[in-house]
Amino acid sequence: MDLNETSDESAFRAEARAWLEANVPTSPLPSFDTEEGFALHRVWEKKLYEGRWSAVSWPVEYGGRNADYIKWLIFEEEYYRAGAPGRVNQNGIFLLGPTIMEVGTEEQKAKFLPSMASSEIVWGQAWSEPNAGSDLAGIRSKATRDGDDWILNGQKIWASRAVWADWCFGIFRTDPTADRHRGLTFILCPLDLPGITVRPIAQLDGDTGFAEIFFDDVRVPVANTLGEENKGWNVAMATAGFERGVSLRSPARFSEAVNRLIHLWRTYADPTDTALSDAVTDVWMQAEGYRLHTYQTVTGMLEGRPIGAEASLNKIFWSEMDVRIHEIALQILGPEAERMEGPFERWVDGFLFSLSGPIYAGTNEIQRNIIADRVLQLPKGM
Amino acid sequence: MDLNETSDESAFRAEARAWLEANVPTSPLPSFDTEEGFALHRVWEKKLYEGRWSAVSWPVEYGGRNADYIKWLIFEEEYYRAGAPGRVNQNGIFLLGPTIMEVGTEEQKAKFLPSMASSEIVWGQAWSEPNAGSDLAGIRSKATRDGDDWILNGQKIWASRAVWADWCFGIFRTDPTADRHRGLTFILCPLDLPGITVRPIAQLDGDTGFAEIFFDDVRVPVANTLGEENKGWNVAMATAGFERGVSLRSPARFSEAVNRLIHLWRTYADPTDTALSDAVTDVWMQAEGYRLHTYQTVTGMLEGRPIGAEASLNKIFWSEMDVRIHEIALQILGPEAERMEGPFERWVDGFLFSLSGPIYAGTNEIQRNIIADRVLQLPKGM
Amino acid sequence: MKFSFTDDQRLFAKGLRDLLANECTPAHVREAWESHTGHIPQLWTRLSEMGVLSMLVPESAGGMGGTLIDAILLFQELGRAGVPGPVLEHMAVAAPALANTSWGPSLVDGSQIATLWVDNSPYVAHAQVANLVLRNEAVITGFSTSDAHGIDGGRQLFTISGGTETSASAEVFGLPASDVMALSSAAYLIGASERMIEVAAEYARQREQFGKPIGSFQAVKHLMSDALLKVEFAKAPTYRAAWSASTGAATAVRDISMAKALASEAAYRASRSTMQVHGGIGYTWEADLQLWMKKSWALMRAYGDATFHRRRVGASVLSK
Amino acid sequence: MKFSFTDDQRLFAKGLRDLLANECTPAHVREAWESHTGHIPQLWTRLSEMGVLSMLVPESAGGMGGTLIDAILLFQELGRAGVPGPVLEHMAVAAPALANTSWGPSLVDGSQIATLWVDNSPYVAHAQVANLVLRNEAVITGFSTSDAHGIDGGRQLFTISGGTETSASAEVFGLPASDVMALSSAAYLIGASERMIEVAAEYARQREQFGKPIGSFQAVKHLMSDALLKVEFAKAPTYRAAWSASTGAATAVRDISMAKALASEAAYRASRSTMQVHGGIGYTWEADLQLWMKKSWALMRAYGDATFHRRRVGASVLSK
Repeated sequence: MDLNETSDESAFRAEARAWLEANVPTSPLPSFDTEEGFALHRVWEKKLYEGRWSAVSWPVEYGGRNADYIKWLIFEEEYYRAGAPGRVNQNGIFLLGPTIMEVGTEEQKAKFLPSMASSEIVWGQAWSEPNAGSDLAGIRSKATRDGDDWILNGQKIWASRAVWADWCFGIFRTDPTADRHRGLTFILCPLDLPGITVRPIAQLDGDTGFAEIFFDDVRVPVANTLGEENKGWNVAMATAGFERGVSLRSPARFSEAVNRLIHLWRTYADPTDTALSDAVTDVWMQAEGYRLHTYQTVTGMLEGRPIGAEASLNKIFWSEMDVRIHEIALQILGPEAERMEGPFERWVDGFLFSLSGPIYAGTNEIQRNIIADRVLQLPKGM
Repeated sequence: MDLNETSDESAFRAEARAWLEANVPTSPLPSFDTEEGFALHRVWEKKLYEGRWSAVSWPVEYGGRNADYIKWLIFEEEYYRAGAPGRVNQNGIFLLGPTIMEVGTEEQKAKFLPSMASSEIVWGQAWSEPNAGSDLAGIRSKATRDGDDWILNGQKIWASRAVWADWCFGIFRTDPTADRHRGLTFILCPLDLPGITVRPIAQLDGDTGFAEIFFDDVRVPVANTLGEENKGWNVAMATAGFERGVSLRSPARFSEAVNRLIHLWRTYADPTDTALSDAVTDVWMQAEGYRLHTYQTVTGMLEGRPIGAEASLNKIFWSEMDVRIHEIALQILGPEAERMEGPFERWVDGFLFSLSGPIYAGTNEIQRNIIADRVLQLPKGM
Repeated sequence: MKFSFTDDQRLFAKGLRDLLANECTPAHVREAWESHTGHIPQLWTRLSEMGVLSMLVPESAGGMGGTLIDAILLFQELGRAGVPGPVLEHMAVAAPALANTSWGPSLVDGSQIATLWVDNSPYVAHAQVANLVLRNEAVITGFSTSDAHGIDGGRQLFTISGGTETSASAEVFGLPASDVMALSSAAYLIGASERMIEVAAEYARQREQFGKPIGSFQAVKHLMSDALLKVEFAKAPTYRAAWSASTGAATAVRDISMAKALASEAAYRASRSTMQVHGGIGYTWEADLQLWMKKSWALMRAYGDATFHRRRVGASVLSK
Repeated sequence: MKFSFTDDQRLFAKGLRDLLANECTPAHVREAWESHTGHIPQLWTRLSEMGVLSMLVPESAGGMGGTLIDAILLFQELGRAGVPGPVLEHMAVAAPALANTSWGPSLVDGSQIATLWVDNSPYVAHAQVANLVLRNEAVITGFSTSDAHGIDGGRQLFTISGGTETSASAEVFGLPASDVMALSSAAYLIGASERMIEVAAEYARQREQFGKPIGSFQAVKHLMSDALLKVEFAKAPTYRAAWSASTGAATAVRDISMAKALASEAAYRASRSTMQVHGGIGYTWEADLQLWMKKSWALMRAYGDATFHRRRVGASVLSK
């Protein structure tokens, strides 16, 4: 155990910090869930790519720096520290990208990864369906083989970024006789094809971070299949595991939020009110605990101990912590917490967004089942 | 709505207070879960009976005062205020007694109620079995008809007070072909009969408040059946409803505990520590809320609105409140909270006892199911 | 000792519930949100006709002459329906406080609309649709408003400036406006919580996952039961606070604070649990749940949040 | 940056686990409780032979020369087994602190037993089986004891009086005894929590109600998952605190406090949840669960409770 950075790690941190200080936009970009904001975030991603900072953990040949997980965490710390923009292509770079590297063909890697790293192609995610939310195995959207093409039909929902994205990835039922997790295939699909209708879904804050996607005889080449046909569930679960495990919410995000909370507390709160200072201390400990836990996890991954169902613990932990951070901030803000716009809107908006955390990427109820069944070995009960 | 006492109620309160002040033992009795303490508590109950205070809500003919529920609550308030002993015959007076009055024959009433009110007969409760805890319908102990007798066989567990009690009441399977809730009969049984073995169960604190009761060809008259044969479930559920609803834990118990907590806080705590004063205020509000809620419930009962599945709300509320009250007390006590004996042992003992609250009389998990199914009308899921 | 409502009180509340079921559906509330007025004029007229707006105004001033006990179930019904606009401010404070002023008649018949400006906030809710703003010791008229973008479209938030002040009292039954608002908000929040729970229970009965209604899963059952628990145990304290306020009890302020603290926390819990039960749908603009959630998030902080009121209770019960 | 243990560290911990699986079963622990000594002499000898007792004593003084990083998994294993007696006090503080005194050799080989008297308690745990009590700046010998009736039979509590004081330092690695005990207790509590969860999971797999193992009910699954969550997220902070203490990091005290606060709360949560999963059985003297529950209830308060340590963390991270 050595929790000091190596000189190599420190140099990496310094390089990232210097680049970010020189390049991060001085005023915040508009939300990437607006047309204008989406475009501006794409420009930012392009700049990141040009500095080779858009996908630091990727191989150099695809635009990355071959950074190990520790360095990835260091980069994330510097990124949040610099107050840099949200990652509009997170679905691609952090979710789909690693999956393509694991199961994609060389041709797919060459085709999709560089344009992903540069955000020339921004990816939307298309997994859930109206009747397949927590129960992803209930998927009904179909892909029917026609020569060298798939014909896609059905409806997806909760497709994040899909309103403005270029492509999407999702799973489709390819063997109608197979049940639940079987007979599904992971398919990549441009969003501008004939037969595709994207209907934005307005969130609680009015923004459209999600969409429904309707597929009506949409034709894509079979070459767009990722991984084996009818094995899409396994491909998707590999992605979901990585998402829940580490990359979906890097610790730096919460450390940064807690730092802002402490600043808010110092500025506006009564320092003698122990109920409040205890609450702030608690979330500081949570964010710090999550950071340490993640360093421990990735050290384990580097030493060959893969992350398993424990990923579900992370999902519950960060999502509940995020809600709590924002609850405390809103309590400190008092009457200001009632305003959607104004000097503190980031906190109010962040509160609303935090409420989606215990729901998306598998509700926390599902995660608790997974922990009980796979980690604690309790009997299945569904 | 009139939350002032009537002059009649105030007079009743004054009379109770005066009698209790004159009669409550000046030093606490030993635990009624010891042989000596049990005997002394029986003596106390006798004295209560002689003052006609042992069962105030019962009809005058059986030793009560025909007090309505409001007066019963007033009596309880005065009883706890006076620091009077625990009720060793609670199983009888508050649980079985009302059930006998509802479904018993005149002969049973005459036979059982006066000796119950005077605690000449102290009652143990014998419902649960090793494989029928939360799932009471899983009862296997049998009563087999033999002429005018039942022959009892089987095993009961968690029989409270049964170590020293005189009689017990329980449900037994009388129709072996019937399933689950059907074919059960409610039977009253002396504990000194041949074939009965009572094995005390030591609790966390070492006391034996519970026992296992083994029935080995125990013969009791069929006249000891309470309510209809094979309808014991309904009889038991009527009792359980009353237990969970109002009488098991009267509000005064918690108001009194919170008053002691506030005294502890005033004596030992840092008054500027808002985290702690908030916690104490919270449980004060809980106890006060429970008191108000109970007054509302019993007013409703007096006006003909019977208590239903809402009783489950009460059970969850008081049991969680009781744990919380004791958690806060132990936090204030610091190192003293590690001692089972000493000046603060009532708090430590009370903490241990409070932990049984969310478990007995139907675990809080079961109560939550009941609320969801019967109050919120959610679909059954077990 | 009698802790219950009269048949008349119950019937009046039932009448209001029936009215709101028709005149204040989620579609009506959405319309009020989306019009950026946060107000339903036609409903306002009906509330006036029914005597809701003037419930606390003395009969001598043309009102219903009711007490806060008479009104408390009405506040709760208003919350159940998520009634938008300054109905609490007008009904619970402005109309009774100004009943015997020249504004009285127009407030009793609802032809003028009043709202409040309480001390602990820089904002005035509903100012844009209000003809007058009642502040501590003054009525303000002819002010101009600037949108402060409140989270609840049914409780639009403004800063105001300019206007003319006329001295007036904002006391009702001897209590300051903020306390009467805390009490009425507590009841409103209870109604809103009950509705969120009903809406989520209905969703849980319909929505299937893993081949069953999600309401059959224990996790959902327990989320819902715990939410209900907090709401049910906030009710009696709220009704008691109405009684204390009506009878001038020495504990009135403490009892109001207890009600507001418990109701605020119950409403927040209900909003969290029912949103979780809804899943992704609960996070959308389309789902009606937001109508009560956002109202809860606004009112739980307005007129003193749970911490403020808990501390007032603590100051009362811990001292000595 | 490398946040993991070496193979040697893992193997040593595994060796200790294997030893304890045989030498410190629940039956052994019960025996120690019921003998009113709270101590297992034979186990003590084995712990000495294995080098556990002298892990933190420098090699120059005949010890294993380990760091707190080397020891932290051992504390955790001791907690898993619920090892009774003054093993933490002796191993983590007294032996290394007194290694170079005349007591050193007998503490290293375990032939004498030491315990601690920390400032914030009037009680001395394990005093009856201890030959010496280490206090802030003194060793006390020849004292007499009076039973204070601790709740945990494996951590018997006494007041002591009389005896002879000899001056000595209770510092270890530059930290006061109370901080080293807070760190070792945190790890011990984590081990105890893991064991409670294992025991309850095993019970939940076996125990049937409503025709199914109770572990198949979501309510039980979620109680257990939430308990595990708190324990798992207390681990990395505890290991980090061991590293900070070993390396003399400026944040060592803050990091130890964070560990003790989190581990205390995790252990309490584990005790509550696992007892609830056990139902009535969990409330009995017969159930082994009490061996770890009572240990948790004792150690979560000893050497600073969660509030004390949270406030120390707060003082460090909120100031400035």
